[in-house]
Amino acid sequence: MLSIIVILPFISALFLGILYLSNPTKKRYKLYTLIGSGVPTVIAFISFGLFFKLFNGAPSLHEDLFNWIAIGDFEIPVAFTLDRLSSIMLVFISGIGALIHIYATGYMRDEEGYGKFFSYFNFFMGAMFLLILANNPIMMFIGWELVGLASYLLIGFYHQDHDNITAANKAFILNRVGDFGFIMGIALLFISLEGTAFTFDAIALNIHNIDLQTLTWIGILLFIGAMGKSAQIPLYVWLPDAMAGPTPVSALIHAATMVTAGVYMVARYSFLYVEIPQVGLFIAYIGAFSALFAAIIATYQSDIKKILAYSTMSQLGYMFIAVGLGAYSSGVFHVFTHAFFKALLFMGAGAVIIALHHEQNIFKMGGLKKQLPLVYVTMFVATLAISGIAPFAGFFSKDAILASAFASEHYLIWGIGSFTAFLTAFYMFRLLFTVFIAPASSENKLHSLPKSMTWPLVVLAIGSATAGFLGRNEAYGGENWMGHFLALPDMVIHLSHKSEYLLGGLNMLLGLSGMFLAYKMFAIKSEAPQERHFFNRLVINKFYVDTLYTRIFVQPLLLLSHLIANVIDPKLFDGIITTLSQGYLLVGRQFSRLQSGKVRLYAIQILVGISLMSYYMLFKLGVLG
Amino acid sequence: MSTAAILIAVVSFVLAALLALLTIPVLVWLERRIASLIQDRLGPNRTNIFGFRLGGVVQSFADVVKLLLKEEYYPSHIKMGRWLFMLAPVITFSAALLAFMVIPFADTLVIEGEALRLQALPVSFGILWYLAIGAIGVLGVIFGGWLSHNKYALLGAARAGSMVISYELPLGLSVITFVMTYNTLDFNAMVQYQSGTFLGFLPAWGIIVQPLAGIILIISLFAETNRNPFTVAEGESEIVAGYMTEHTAMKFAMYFMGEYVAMNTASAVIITMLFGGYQLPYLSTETLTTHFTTFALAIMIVLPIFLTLFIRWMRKNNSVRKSVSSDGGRAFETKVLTVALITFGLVVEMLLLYLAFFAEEPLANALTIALFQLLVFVVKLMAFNIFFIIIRWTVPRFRYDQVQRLGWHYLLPLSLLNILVTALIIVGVGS
Amino acid sequence: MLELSLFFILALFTLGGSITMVVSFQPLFSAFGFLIAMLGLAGLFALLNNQFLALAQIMVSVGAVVILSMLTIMTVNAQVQNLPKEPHKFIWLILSSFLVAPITVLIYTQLNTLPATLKGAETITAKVIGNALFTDWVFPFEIVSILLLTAMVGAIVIGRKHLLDTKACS
Amino acid sequence: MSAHLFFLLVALLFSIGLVGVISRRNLFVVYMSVELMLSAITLLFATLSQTLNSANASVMSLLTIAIIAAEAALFLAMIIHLYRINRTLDSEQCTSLKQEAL
Repeated sequence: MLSIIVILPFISALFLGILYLSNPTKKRYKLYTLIGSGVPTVIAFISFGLFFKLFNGAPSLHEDLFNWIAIGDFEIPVAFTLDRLSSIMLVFISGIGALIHIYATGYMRDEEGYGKFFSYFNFFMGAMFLLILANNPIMMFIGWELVGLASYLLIGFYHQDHDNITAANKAFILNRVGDFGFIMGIALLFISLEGTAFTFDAIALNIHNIDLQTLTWIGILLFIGAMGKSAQIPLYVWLPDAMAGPTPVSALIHAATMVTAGVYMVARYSFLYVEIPQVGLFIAYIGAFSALFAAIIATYQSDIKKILAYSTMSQLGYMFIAVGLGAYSSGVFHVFTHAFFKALLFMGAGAVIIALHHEQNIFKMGGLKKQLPLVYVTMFVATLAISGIAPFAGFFSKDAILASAFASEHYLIWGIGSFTAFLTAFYMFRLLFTVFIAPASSENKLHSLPKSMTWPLVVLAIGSATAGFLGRNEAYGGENWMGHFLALPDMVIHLSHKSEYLLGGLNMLLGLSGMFLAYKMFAIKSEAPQERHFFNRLVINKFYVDTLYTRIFVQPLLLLSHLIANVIDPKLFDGIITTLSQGYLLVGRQFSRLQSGKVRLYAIQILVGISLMSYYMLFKLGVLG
Repeated sequence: MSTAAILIAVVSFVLAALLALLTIPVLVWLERRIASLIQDRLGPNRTNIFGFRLGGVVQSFADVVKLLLKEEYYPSHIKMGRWLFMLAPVITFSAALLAFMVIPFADTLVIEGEALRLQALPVSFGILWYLAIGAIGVLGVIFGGWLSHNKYALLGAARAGSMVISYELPLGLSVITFVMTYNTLDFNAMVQYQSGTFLGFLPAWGIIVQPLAGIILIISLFAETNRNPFTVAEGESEIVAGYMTEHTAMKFAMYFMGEYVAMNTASAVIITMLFGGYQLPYLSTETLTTHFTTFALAIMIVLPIFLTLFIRWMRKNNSVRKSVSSDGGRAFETKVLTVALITFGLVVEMLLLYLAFFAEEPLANALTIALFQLLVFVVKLMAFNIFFIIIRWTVPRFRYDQVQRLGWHYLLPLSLLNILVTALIIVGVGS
Repeated sequence: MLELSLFFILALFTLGGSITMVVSFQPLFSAFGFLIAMLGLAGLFALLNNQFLALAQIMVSVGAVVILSMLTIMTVNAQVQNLPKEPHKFIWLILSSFLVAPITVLIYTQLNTLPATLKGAETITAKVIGNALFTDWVFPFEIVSILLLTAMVGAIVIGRKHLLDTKACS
Repeated sequence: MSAHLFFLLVALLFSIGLVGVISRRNLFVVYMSVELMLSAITLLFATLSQTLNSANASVMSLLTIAIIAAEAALFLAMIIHLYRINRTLDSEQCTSLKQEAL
């Protein structure tokens, strides 16, 4: 069953790809739709079935296919494991994935390369399933790389535009930086384990054999991989640019699933990070700063998708705060809830974009409340959820994270997190009010939305509203079902219900004040941010990070390459080689006189050798004395 | 080896040599006379020795004497390899002669339990020998033609060589068909096979059992021997005398005789493989041995009739008009021949009478039968030679390219097909 | 004794023919020498009780190879002026003989380690060879047939005139 | 009579062929020398079929003869081709294997 989940999307991707390549211009809308969205839907149902198997008490499911690599004792099996962590991931990825596929059938309907899109999309699904179902780091790494590849292909989907190619390349290259750390971490882990079996279970058993320093390095290196994939400081710059892809791609890959792979990975290695809390703290600080940083930038953005991208980054920061502090199930819970409302936000944004004929600047929108009521309502639900307004999903997960931060007495992190929550509410409502309530800057005739684009919004809106109840604390009348189900090595929180209420109330207050501020500033009349003063300019230009990267990394590298290409290579290396080759040439010319082209002389040359050998052999035989 | 074996070996060798060599003048004479008759003239008939003309055969012996006594002449432009130039005709001639040596002219004699073949070379792979040695003959042609340093000779030799190459293939393939049919490589065994019957009543002659292969074999042998209508190596209208252009006197005679021996050999091979060899149809050696008395009586009846007819024919034709003063000894020749023939007939009659009714001598019977088979063989051989000659003087020559096309485009595929069909039939019947 | 003298006569023919072949200036005389050598070789086969091989040797080496090479000589009309001038032919021959001599000795000494008693019990007729060829040696036989076919096709392709455009030599 | 004489003859024939191949420039002589070398091998096999009293060596001889025939076809076609190009039978004229000077 597990292998079917992994293989089926690949097969359909291959089939769609071949079908598409056989005749790229032909419209096979129904066929592509049937296969492209049917396969994820089927898989979603299978996933639910498997999930309920675990829900009913099965510890985990294994499936061994074959041995991929066997060198001596070293074996890499191709095997899949479905434990509780991965089953949660599987369920929401396949479920939301299926919804987004259905949504994409509407969104992409009129695009060139409809079949190609679904081929890539299904390919991504397969890669993602491989990542989460892998039972060893190597297989996980393969999935990790394949989702990176799918992401690259989908970001550059509109490859006619050069900027999109640049964005795709940027994502790919920055991910390579992270992946380098990741693979180094795996390698170090493998070396340190000294040849014991290399599956997650076995590693978890043998993790105590590794000394602390090595373990620290492994943790840091693996986290570098997570940084790249999950867009944390300093490897985040690709994520806003990745919005160049079609909106369903942003919804699925760059909001709900792939970017959370880093969080999933850290949770997967929780047995490792439990041993090294100082690295966890580092992760948490990185996450906190990423959250704050992205939230600040988001407040001054005007592109609807970029705002959502920065918001994604900010939410990922929350998740890293959680997993860094050891509240793994809180982190995964936030991944879970975030998937719902962020996918919903993106899909809503996509609906708006489609309705406005591919207009992405929020300050050119406005007053869409009347025209797109369903989108408005669903997005409102999602915004409430992300802003942490009870009882929507985001409230519970975010509250759990902030409570953990508070309880672990890292007040700085807690402070940043709370402030970010306020900012989150502010910029999200800024988006919502600007788009839907503020007066329209110009009258547009709206593009009609197909059914397939609207009802997934409703499904997700229900999810956004209710998903939080799965992880309610005792304080809110729940029993933290999610945390118990996941059974990860969480930190233990000692907080009284009173203080939990206090913290929750504070969060609500921050969210509501952000909402109020946004209403004041943007609901009546909205205007695009101007570069008025220093801070303003700094934020609008995203703290000049891109420029900084260009200055620090790109330009010195170019300079160095220039130096090597124009000075060192031709003068030093080529000089030596040219001198040598000239010498060989001179010698070769002399010897080439032997090559007369006359076969008879060659034969004589051979014969002289044979003749001498014959003399020698005759001497050895004793015929000639 | 017993005395009888040595004696038989010597006798067969001498007989074969005589058959091969003595037929040459006869064939030359036959060729000239038949050509003349076809062209409505008489041909050579005047040369005589003491009045004996034998219908003009003596003319051939006179020719031989002339060629032997001619000056040995080399064209002045032939600077090198005169020895090979002279040797070339010898190669052709001896190859043709050697090829004849494996033809059986009577059935195997059994003397004192020892089977003795009446072949000059008593080998059991006669057809292979013929194919192998027959191919050497053309080398003499090529050497002679090349060393003549003459365009005509060169072209003639090249044509002869390519003819042999192209017709060797259908020849070999049809021979393979016969080898498959007869299941032997031995000429003698082939003749044995042909003494049986085919489909119950037909004589199992090769030409009846394998008509297509037989025709291909005959055509290929015509081509191999350079006889009309495949005369491409020489041709008065195109390349003068071909490869023989520069050859004179006995060198020329060697080529000339080689050609006739080759023709003779070809006839011998054809009758041995296709027309029952030394056997008459339905009369195999066993039949003759068991019914020897009947056989002798039949000959005793047929021989006088045949002799009477022949003498009357000879006396009628060998006379001159009364007005001619001198008959040149014709009357004398006729008289002597008549007496000789009658004597011969009487002797034979007496011998047969003795053997048939008074002596109980199986060996003598066998020898008689062998002699009879020899006679049959010679008659068939001459008949086929006459067929060769008639073809030569009645059918026009093919052009060179037509000859090649016939060989490669028609005969080769046909013979291949024939092999296939034969093999299928053999396998089908065998299983 | 008869066999020995026959062997010496045939060996003389063979060696004489091959030396004539190597030494002659004119390819025609070389071909004649080759012919003599091949006939001598056929005789040697017959002496070895190998009648089928003897006849096959005559049929192929003489009947096909020599005639074909003669035809080729006539096709290219290799007159004296077209033949390569070989001023130091005999010096070359003698020098290369010195080169080859040790190889000859080596071959001979090595061949002498093979069984050398001529049993000569069985005359190898066409039937024997045919049986061997179509039972144990069917596969090599088929391979050789394919080789022959390939050679034929190759010869036809090489011999066609349009190949003249591609300069194979200088 | 032993097979040593045959072996000696084989060695001599092979060597004569080898001498012919390397010392003569005439393509025809080279060709016939190669054939002679192959024929020497044929004789060796025929001798072995007697000393070993087996038909298998004879079969090898026969196959070698077939190879001789195949070789003849190709070699002669090549000679004709080379002659058409070069107008000579000199093997020394065929120097296309020589690399042009750099």
